[in-house]
Amino acid sequence: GDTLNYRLKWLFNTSVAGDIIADTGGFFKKAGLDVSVNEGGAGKNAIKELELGYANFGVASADQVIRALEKGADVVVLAQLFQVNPMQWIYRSDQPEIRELSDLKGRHIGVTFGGNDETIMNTLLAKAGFTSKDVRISSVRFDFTPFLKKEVDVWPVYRNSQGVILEERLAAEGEQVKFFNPADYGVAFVANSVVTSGTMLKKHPETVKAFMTALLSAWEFAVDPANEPQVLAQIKKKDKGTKNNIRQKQLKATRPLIKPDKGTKIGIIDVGAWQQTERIMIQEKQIVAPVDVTSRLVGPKK
Amino acid sequence: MLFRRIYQFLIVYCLGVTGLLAIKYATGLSNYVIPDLTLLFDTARRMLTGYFFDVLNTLSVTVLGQMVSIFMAFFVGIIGRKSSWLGSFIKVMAYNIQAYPIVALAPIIFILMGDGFLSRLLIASMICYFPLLLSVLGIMASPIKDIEHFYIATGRMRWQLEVKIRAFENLNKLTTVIAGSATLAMAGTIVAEFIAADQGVGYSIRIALYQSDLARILVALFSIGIIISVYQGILETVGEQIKTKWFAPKGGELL
Amino acid sequence: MLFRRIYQFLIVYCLGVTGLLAIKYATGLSNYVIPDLTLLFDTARRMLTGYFFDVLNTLSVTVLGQMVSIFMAFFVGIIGRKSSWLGSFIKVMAYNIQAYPIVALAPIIFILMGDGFLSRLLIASMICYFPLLLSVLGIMASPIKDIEHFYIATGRMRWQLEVKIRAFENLNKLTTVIAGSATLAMAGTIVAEFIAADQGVGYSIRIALYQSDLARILVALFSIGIIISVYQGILETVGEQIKTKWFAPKGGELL
Amino acid sequence: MRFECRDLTFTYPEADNPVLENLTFSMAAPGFNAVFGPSGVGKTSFARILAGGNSGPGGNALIYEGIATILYSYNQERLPGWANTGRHLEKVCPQKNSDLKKELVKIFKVEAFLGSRFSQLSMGQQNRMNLIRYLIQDFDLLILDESLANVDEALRETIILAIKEIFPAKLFLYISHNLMEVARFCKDILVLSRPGKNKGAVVVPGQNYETGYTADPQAIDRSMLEIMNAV
Amino acid sequence: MRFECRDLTFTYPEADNPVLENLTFSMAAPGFNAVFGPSGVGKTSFARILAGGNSGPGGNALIYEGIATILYSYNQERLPGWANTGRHLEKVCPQKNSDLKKELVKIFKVEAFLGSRFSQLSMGQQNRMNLIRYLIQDFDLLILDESLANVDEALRETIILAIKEIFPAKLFLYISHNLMEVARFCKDILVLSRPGKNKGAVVVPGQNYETGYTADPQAIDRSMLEIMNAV
Ligand SMILES: Nc1ncnc2c1ncn2[C@@H]1O[C@H](COP(=O)(O)OP(=O)(O)OP(=O)(O)O)[C@@H](O)[C@H]1O
Ligand SMILES: Nc1ncnc2c1ncn2[C@@H]1O[C@H](COP(=O)(O)OP(=O)(O)OP(=O)(O)O)[C@@H](O)[C@H]1O
Ligand SMILES: Cc1ncc(C[n+]2csc(CCO)c2C)c(N)n1
Ligand SMILES: [Mg+2]
Ligand SMILES: [Mg+2]
Repeated sequence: GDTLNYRLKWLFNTSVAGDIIADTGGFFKKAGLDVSVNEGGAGKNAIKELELGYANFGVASADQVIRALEKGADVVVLAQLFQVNPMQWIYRSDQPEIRELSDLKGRHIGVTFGGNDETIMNTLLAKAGFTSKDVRISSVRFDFTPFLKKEVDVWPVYRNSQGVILEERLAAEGEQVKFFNPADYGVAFVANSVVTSGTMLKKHPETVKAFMTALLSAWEFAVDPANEPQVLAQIKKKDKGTKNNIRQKQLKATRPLIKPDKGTKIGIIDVGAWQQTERIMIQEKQIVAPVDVTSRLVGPKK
Repeated sequence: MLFRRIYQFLIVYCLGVTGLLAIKYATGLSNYVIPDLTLLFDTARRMLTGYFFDVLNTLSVTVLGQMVSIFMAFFVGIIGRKSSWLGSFIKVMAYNIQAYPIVALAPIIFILMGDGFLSRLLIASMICYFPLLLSVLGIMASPIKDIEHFYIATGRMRWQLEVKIRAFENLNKLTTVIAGSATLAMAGTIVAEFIAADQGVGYSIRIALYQSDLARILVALFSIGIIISVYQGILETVGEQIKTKWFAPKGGELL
Repeated sequence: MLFRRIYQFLIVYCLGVTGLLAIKYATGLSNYVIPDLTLLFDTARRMLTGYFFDVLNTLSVTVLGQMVSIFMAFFVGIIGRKSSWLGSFIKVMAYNIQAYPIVALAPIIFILMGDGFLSRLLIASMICYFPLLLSVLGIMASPIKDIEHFYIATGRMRWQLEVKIRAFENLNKLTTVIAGSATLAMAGTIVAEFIAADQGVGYSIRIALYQSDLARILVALFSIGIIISVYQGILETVGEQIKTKWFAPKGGELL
Repeated sequence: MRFECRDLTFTYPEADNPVLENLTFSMAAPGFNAVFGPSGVGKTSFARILAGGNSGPGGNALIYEGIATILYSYNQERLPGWANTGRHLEKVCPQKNSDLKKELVKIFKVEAFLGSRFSQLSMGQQNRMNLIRYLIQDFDLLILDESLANVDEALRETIILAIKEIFPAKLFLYISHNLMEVARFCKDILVLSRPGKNKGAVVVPGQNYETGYTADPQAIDRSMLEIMNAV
Repeated sequence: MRFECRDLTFTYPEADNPVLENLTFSMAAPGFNAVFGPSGVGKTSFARILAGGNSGPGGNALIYEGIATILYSYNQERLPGWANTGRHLEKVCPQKNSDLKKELVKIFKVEAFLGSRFSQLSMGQQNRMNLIRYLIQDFDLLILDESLANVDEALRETIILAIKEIFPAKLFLYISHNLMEVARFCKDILVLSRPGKNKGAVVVPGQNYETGYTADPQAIDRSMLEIMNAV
């Protein structure tokens, strides 16, 4: 039949291991599906592509989904890939450790203005009762030179991709790092999820089901430590630039984000976290009115 | 002139928005992909003033960046006009640096200069200077024999004079390019802000893009368009005055 | 000519790298901020071949994009050369579209047109055409009375002839600008790839940039520089031949 | 066919004084007539105002009777450089005038460099090539503003006589600094003198010699004297 | 002071035949000499080769004795447009020649338009303005390639006589199509005729009249005849 387009949120790298395996490992093919798995990136937006018909499935972060719903987009959430948001902050070990939110006081923190890390950090600061005078916030871009040059102390990263790269790169110069995870302080802002359009779900429920089954079993395969050599070999084909040892460590860091413990079913939707995410976005004035995101969560829920 | 520029811009802008709306309603897209007029006006009401000042902020860098560009273009153009080894070397250097997309050079610039005002200025100038350079090179490399002969023959030719003669004879072309380069400097500044700074309209666009908010981008483009039209209109008026007053051209040509 | 371009590029490149290394050792920056030579060579060994083919991929779009740009620039330049309302309108349109930084327009383009070859080509052309346009406009708007008078007086003047006369009299300037615009088209293509495509060296740079891997960026810049030098050397050689053969210029001037 | 000028005044935008002031005269056409006067008196200005017709700066001060098409040629014109001069000549030659073109090419002695680009010609060659392309057009009045200034005298005489012979029904206004030539070959000579001198414009008859003429030195001298007195 | 030319041959790169072939003559300097010949014979080419000196295309075929500085002026030169002609004249006038400049400005009748831009001048005015700036330079040989072609005859005579009077120690090469003028005012006239005719170059003596001369019509006629025979 027709090729199904699956638009990822980010570039091919280890943090999309399951998506790569679903394709190259033949999971889609076995399910009788012809799927083209397409790389994402800063200029890509899966939800818009769903509407324009360029994509049938996609990966989007929760804040994207909520924003799209506010503007009337017809999007539904099929699965929540990350149980733990990989959006964390890195800092050098020679700096005072951040044990509680009050330890953020006086730090020079990077945030991507307009990005979800801004929303998350603002929530954390509000929780700690800080005003903008208590910390120094700097605008962050895609490259982490200011962190490397020690101009900014606490830097936002995706724990399992840039987090690993930075950790390695600093280790090569004899520096150790720590990570600051918002989830440890009660902020569970949902990250990447698999989405499709409501129309797709209504018109082709079988296809959607087959797709999700194949995709999630590919993810199961990808995060199973027993399959590590095979999985790494598949990723390498798509992500040539990264060194082998980095890729291995990235995979290791990805597993607990996708499958925090043995019992967790991959893709399970954490409704409470979604509700919190919507609340946070209202509080932070990212949206004006509630969008009732729970009604759009159609996949298996916790 | 100025007035004409502005309403012509409004026509262009309205054409663009109408085109987008046509696509929206023809294919039934939601406000998330293409905003409707209500959303657009609402966004404009909320953001326009802010964006307006952002553009003015950008414009301040633009004006300086354009001056730096003009200076650099003339500098390189004048040195590079000769077909000597040095001339050709300077040209290769200027061309090569240009061939590197600024997005690739930006990290190096940030490493060297931080991400403050200077980086913005440098990137804006680098984007703007090259097109100027091409024109200046073309003009500076074409001798005007019937004027230059006397000065060469009597040993009076200096590079300043040569440059002056060729610039003057091509004043029309130069003013066209310089006035036109205003938009290049503006675009350059916005690109710089987009990749680096935390001020200016380029930065605002970056945020809007992060959130895939087309309405805000359209409002930002509107403020950019209005202000660039005014700026360019002023430049052109000044250019005309310089041409007619200062250089007192062939007034009242009968042919 | 070609050979000279290449070794001049090598000098420029080495100067750049030496400068970076000087800063590295002067301020004691670690390898992760500025790579040392070992890391640079190691990266080159791993990536150079791949980047080389990426640049060739980019070049294929560049060449096409340049042609489209030249066509667009002449099209708009010829229509916009008149100071009539339409001419001025077309000019405002061309200028305004230019003033919008492509980084702001690109996402709209990529969303509406998909992320294939066409988007890349369109963006590359949009970046490259404007500087060309400025030159073409300047040239096309300057009458050459001593040649044009006869054709106007005898009612023979057509726009094609007018364009031909002005282009021919400014052949030097035009070839300079067209050859120079090669690097603009290249930069434009890379920016397009950087923003959204999934092929070409711009895409590779984006990946390197997301990992702040300066060594890879430097290697990519090296491949870009070599190939653009060759491409431009070829363009210039062809340009020279066109000028000397086809147009049989004022051979053997005594003054 | 007649040409008249009534109270023509013209001042350049930035000038203090008019170049032409209350210029009034009339001239019968056809014929090979001249405009004569010292350097800077306003011959070129006058000629270009004429060429502008009633819609130009001359406006209603110019009265043309039976003169519809006016062409103005001058000695600094150039032909485009992309083809040789022969090709350009062909291109601008109306079908019906191709024999005329051939004839003129011979008389003007330009055959040898039809294959050259315009920029490769000597000044006199450029003058001739330019004039030929005007002569093969349709016109009622052709102004030659020093159009032959850089051609040698012998050839200039040949050319003038040929023009008079071939185009007996057309009006020419020949601008030249060669007094003798003007006195010999022109019919009516409009002599301009500086405004302010308030002499106005005088039309002096020339000897109007045709091919095969026998020169009458005294008559020529008389004409020359009359012209010089009018300046 | 002497000037000689031995076997000068020159062919334009793309041409089939040489413009100058085995040109051999010598000329005593100083004096107001001329180069004469029909249009296209090679006067301009010859003049420009001379101006190139021994390092130009003429090379060793040119022998200059006591002639160090050669200037070449022609009638299509322009002055830059950013200042009025008076300012330009001042700018290029060596300190010591400022009186000379004033004198020439008067004789050339250019006072009235020192305040105008070059492009606003009539052709003859442009010719004069251009020539003045050459005359106030230091030179041994000045070539005037139709430099006065667009000036009226009366003024041209005044100018030539003044030049002869003011610069008795310099060599001039005057190129003009006015046979009478050349015969009257020039000392030695190099007459060029087409190569191939194999006549070579002939130097004919002219009447070399000075200020206050009384014309001898028969002598002039004789010179003119001699020149025409040499062509
Ligand atoms: N564009 C202009 N602006 C102002 N004055 C001008 C302009 N063009 C010409 N003049 C002046 O008008 C006068 C007449 O000029 P014009 O060219 O008509 O003279 P002319 O009779 O053709 O002289 P010539 O024989 O030297 O060519 C001159 O004094 C000249 O300086
Ligand atoms: N650049 C050139 N290339 C080829 N041939 C040329 C070039 N310049 C001049 N010629 C030819 O050389 C010959 C002599 O030209 P030149 O200009 O020296 O003549 P001239 O004696 O000055 O004539 P005129 O009196 O018409 O100015 C002409 O036949 C001309 O066509
Ligand atoms: C898995 C994953 N890795 C990287 C990015 C890219 N990214 C988006 S924002 C940002 C900087 C911190 O906000 C970075 C690097 C992503 N989107 N998803
Ligand atoms: Mg005149
Ligand atoms: Mg000549």
